[in-house]
Amino acid sequence: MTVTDRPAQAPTRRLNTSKAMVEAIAAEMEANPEVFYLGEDVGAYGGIFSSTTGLLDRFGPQRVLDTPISETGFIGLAIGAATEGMRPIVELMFADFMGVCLDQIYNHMAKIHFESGGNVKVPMVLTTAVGGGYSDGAQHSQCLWGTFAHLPGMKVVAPATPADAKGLMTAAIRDDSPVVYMFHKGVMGLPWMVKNPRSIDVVPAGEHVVEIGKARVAREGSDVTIVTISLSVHHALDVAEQLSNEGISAEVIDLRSLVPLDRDAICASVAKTGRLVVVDEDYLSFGMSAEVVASVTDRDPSLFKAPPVRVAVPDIPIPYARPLEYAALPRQDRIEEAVRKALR
Amino acid sequence: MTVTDRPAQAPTRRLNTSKAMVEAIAAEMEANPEVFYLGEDVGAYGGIFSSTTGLLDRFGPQRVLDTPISETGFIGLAIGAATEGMRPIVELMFADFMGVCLDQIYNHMAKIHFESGGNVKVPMVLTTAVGGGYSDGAQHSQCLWGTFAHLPGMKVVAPATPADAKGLMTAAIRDDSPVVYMFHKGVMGLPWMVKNPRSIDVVPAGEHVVEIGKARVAREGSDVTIVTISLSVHHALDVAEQLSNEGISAEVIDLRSLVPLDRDAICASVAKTGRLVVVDEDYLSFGMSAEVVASVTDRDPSLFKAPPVRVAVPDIPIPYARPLEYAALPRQDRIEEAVRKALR
Amino acid sequence: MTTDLSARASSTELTGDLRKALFTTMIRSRTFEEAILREYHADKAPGFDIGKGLIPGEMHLSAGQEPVAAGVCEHLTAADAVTSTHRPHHFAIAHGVDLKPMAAEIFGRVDGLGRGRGGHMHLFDPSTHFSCSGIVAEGYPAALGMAFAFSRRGTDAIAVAVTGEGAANAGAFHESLNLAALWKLPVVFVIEDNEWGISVSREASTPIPSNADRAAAYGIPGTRVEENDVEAVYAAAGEAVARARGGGGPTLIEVHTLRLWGHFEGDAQGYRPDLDQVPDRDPIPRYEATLRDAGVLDDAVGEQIRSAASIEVEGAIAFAKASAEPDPATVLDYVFV
Amino acid sequence: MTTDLSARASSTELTGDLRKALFTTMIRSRTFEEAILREYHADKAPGFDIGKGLIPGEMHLSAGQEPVAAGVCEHLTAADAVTSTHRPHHFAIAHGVDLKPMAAEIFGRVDGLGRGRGGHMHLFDPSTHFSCSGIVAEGYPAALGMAFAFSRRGTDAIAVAVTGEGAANAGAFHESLNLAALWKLPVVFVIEDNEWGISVSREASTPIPSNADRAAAYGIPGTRVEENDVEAVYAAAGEAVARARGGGGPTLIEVHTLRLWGHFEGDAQGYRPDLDQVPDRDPIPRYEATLRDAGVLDDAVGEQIRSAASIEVEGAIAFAKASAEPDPATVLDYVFV
Ligand SMILES: Cc1ncc(C[n+]2csc(CCOP(=O)(O)OP(=O)(O)O)c2C)c(N)n1
Ligand SMILES: Cc1ncc(C[n+]2csc(CCOP(=O)(O)OP(=O)(O)O)c2C)c(N)n1
Ligand SMILES: [Mg+2]
Ligand SMILES: [Mg+2]
Repeated sequence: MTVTDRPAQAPTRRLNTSKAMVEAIAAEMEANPEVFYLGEDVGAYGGIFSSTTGLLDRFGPQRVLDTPISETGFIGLAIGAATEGMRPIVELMFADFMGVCLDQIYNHMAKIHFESGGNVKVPMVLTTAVGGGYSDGAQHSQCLWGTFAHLPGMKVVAPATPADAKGLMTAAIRDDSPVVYMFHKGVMGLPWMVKNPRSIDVVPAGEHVVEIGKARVAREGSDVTIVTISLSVHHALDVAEQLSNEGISAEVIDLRSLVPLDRDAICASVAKTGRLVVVDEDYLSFGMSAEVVASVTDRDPSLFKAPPVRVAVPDIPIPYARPLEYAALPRQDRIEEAVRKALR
Repeated sequence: MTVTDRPAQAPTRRLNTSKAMVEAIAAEMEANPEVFYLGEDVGAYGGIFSSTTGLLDRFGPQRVLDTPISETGFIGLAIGAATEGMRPIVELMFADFMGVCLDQIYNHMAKIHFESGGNVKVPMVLTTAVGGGYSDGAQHSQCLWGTFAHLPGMKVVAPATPADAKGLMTAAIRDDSPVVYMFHKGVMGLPWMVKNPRSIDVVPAGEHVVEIGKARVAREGSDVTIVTISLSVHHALDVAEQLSNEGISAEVIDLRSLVPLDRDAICASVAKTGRLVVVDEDYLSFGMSAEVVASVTDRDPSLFKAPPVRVAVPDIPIPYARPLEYAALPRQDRIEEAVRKALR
Repeated sequence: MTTDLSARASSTELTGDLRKALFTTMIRSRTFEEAILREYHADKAPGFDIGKGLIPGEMHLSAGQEPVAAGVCEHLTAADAVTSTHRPHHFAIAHGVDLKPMAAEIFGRVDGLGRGRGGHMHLFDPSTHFSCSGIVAEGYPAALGMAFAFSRRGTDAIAVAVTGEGAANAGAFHESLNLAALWKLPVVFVIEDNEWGISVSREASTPIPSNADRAAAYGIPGTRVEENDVEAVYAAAGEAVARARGGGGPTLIEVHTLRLWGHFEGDAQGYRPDLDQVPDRDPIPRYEATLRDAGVLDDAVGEQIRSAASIEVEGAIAFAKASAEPDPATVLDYVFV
Repeated sequence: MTTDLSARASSTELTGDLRKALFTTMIRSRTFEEAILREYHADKAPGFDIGKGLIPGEMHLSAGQEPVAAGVCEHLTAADAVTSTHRPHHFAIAHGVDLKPMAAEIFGRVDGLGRGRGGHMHLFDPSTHFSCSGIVAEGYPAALGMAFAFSRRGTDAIAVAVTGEGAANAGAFHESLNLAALWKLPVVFVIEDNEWGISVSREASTPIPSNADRAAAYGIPGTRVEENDVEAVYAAAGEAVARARGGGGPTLIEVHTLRLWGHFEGDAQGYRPDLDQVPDRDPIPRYEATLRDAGVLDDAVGEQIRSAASIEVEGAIAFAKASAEPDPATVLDYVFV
């Protein structure tokens, strides 16, 4: 269900992703007193990556709470509040910090509903910033969605566009299951970071819900399928646009969520093109890229007219120095090379 | 390099896996004063799953240390000691507890060597018990090797047999990189848990090293390849033996390690049989089963004469009640069904 | 609600009814665990196979620690929350969790609290806000959130968070106490010091004699109850609960209690030097003697309490055994709502 | 090695040479950071693009906190270990890390401490046992291991573990102090209380006024140095280092210091109410005045110290800039040994 509702406003209202995300949070907080937001530097600072700008002024410190540096403590607090029927949004500043609180996330947030035989719900959103590309080093540049997606019991979404940032956030807050909402720093449209022009785009005013679990065909094409998510969608579109000049028609699938994974959308596109490139800013092995490939082979490996190509961070920590980081990340150059390889 | 050295002893000396593992640890502690073992209940108790039986008596409390329940603290201690050139073996009682200490494991143990540009080594072993099948519930039954294997910088081994338990442990302790050594409770040969008869087997006396990263053909076959690891190797062999009565020839590949992953061995076998079943006691999605499949498609998807079949824990927490747990785990019934499916 | 709690602080002022109630809770808990013990071991032979029988898996029994649960929970109603540990039965029972679905969960049946998905370390009862976790110390943070929800909604309900003394060395303990103290959340933290974290003694894990001293690190009151005495616990908890309900923020209580049996069933306890003296320290005969001396209990009343407990417990066990095993076809249920 | 430390405990007894050495360390650190500040911002315009320029990425500078590093590290040799944080420069410099490879690492060059792989939050120098981590509080546990190795090998080397006051609310802090106290490891824990954890004030994160009081939770000594004064730090650290070297186990020291600049470069500090008074609290002019009053420093000596620092620092910057960028073809190196 995608309710797109644009009443009075001009249909071309353009926002950056962070504003679109905050708009959804504010609307849900307005509508539902059980929604609150907590995390580090989400109050006066407005979120290090502008995930909460203006919320403190609007909703006050009872509903927008700065926490101590105690991720296990405050994520656990959110879980407990959710089991009592509140609808917390809790921010883990960087996904890279999951290691200090993963037990709360995967052994509690994600399992309580199951362990209780469905008697306890955990309606909460865990927001977290992901991604590299600005030399923040091995502990502040990871995507790690493969890790979250491997562990059952939580939905995992990662918007690429401002409109999806709003629509997926609305859906996440309203979802009765826990949702991990991963926003890439490079799609937020921050003034102080290099950004793809697509990180500022039209965002529906009013209520806007994007169903979690449905991929989006970001660009139609017929020669090759590029399956990806988050910032890499923008990179893939850059490459697709450029290759179209050579008559290569690339279809770009924006997964939007890894859990649920829209395997139908993947297979439908590969059935059409016969060629697959998976672009993943997370680590190569045991992650998203293999799962996308296996989604196809689970049904029919003969859909592949050529070996699928996986473009991801090779299995190394993310290096600091720019030439190394650029070589490690799935940027336009590597995506283009992969598409050409898939077409050989 | 597999040094198999059987001097005086009878070649048929049989040990259970836990004794084989302890034998390797004891020999390395004997040979190298920098090796020590720490963790919860590893002293007088001898390890909840008999991973350290007798070591305290033999080496004393200076080298076999019971710790407080502070996994971040004591795993971090091991890391610091390793950076100073000691060779700690540190036990995380259950892999399920990784969430309270993953930061030390994946952001420190696994990254320091890289971040230091190779100037600092972290020669240590993280041992941990994995696996279900005895109704220990959602927080004490997980394998989680897919999570460890996804995060770069650590080797990940999981022996299936007593001999490999010894040989891989010796190799792990001598490795200058961090190694995660995952022992399945069901392969340890514990007197108080149901066990596959293969968990007691011939173990070479004296020095025995099994190179990390080389898979083992546990059984040769020509119709179908079963790729698996740890306890599931035994289950797969059970099925292969049984199906051989029907004239079905299944090859069983014991990966032994996920990192490094022996992609050559996987591809060689699938090239021969054209049919693949992956058996993984970890969660289905974004894990080992897809990576094994992608190891083949990376080279040539047309090696598959039929869709590969993945047998894993479906994406649910591991249930407590026996009928549910048995339905969730990749036991013989599900493996057999998968082999038949792959052969259709 | 908190008015007469301070008046009860000294055990001599407890009414006979209250003292009987405390004793009854302890007996109900012990009776339940003796029945579980019997059922657990009934069909594991020959040898001991942990995965076999009507109750498989790890089994952590709380016998000896009943005074803590009884003394604390006597101050609570079903509107209050309790988060417990891998060793949860006594707190579940004292807090009023219905024994039937609780037993059914331990047997892994469809009428269990978790429809057989959870097991004995994962008991969730929304009607009494009871929950637990098998990860040491990681049950603490949830109590903060429950307390947060209660206070945001303007109720005077509180949350009690329970762990063992071994858990007090885990990071989650520290983060939880700090955050609860900072936000003055209505939480009572309870540490059951049974001297052991599996085989690791308190001395081998904790460099100070009383975890109550850790309260000062967060600017909250801390008490150690040295005797494994339900009335002393009751008094300390009374103050703490009143403080929490009154908006005074959290309190830390450590009780020196007793693990009467092994860490889990199958634990031979070879590491435990005082093993033969342990039975003598059982708090139940001790309290019974006190109550007899005080004229609160006699043979008839004692027998009445025990047989009522036994009837209730055997009813719960029968209920559990009569409940169906979950259908394997439902294995994928309850992951997402 | 520890003999005359107690004699130095009162600042009036410090020799002029020692006081000059402390001042020199502070100046070297500040000079280095001013140069980094200059280079960092030199090529980020127009606007501010964090990923641009010769030094990209987050930049956490320690200006204002030099007294802590100088006062502590004056007691150390290169055989001792220091583990630091995301804000590591002052401790690296005070502990004797060579500025050239350190600068080269910050510039991401092949002659850097980590051959460009680490960056400014990941400085590893085996020759001085210096390391750091960008994960708050998670640098503490490694110090325990280094201290463990030193004591197992029978040396009297110690480890110093540094964090900010915000980190004292993280689980790793608690686990580390408990384990170090329990095993009496030769560690000195140092908390730099600069009043802020990014935008969250000390009061908004910590319910007690002094983290030194948390030492009691582990049975170890704790001190709070209230002034951001290198000699007071020196005195407190002297005792702690002596205790650690002598087998007396760990100590916790909290120093009330000052974050002179933003949390990281680009931080407008809109949340900071006292922003305009901050420059007046700079510890360097204050200490310089003290030394001038005491006759330890005059224009000439001050100028000499500054110009020596400047020459060293500019040499390091030049070294860094002259070093090659890593070859992308080597991107897969250094994962496994
Ligand atoms: C994080 C974590 N570490 C280790 C364990 C294994 N474990 C289960 S109970 C236990 C001992 C707990 O001791 P204590 O907190 O004193 O509780 P008690 O068992 O004495 O009731 C341990 C180490 C665990 N469940 N979780
Ligand atoms: C586990 C973790 N949580 C959050 C962060 C993000 N972060 C980096 S520095 C910082 C503030 C640290 O405050 P403090 O410990 O006082 O050190 P200071 O920055 O003041 O030197 C935060 C929250 C992190 N790096 N690691
Ligand atoms: Mg205990
Ligand atoms: Mg600070």
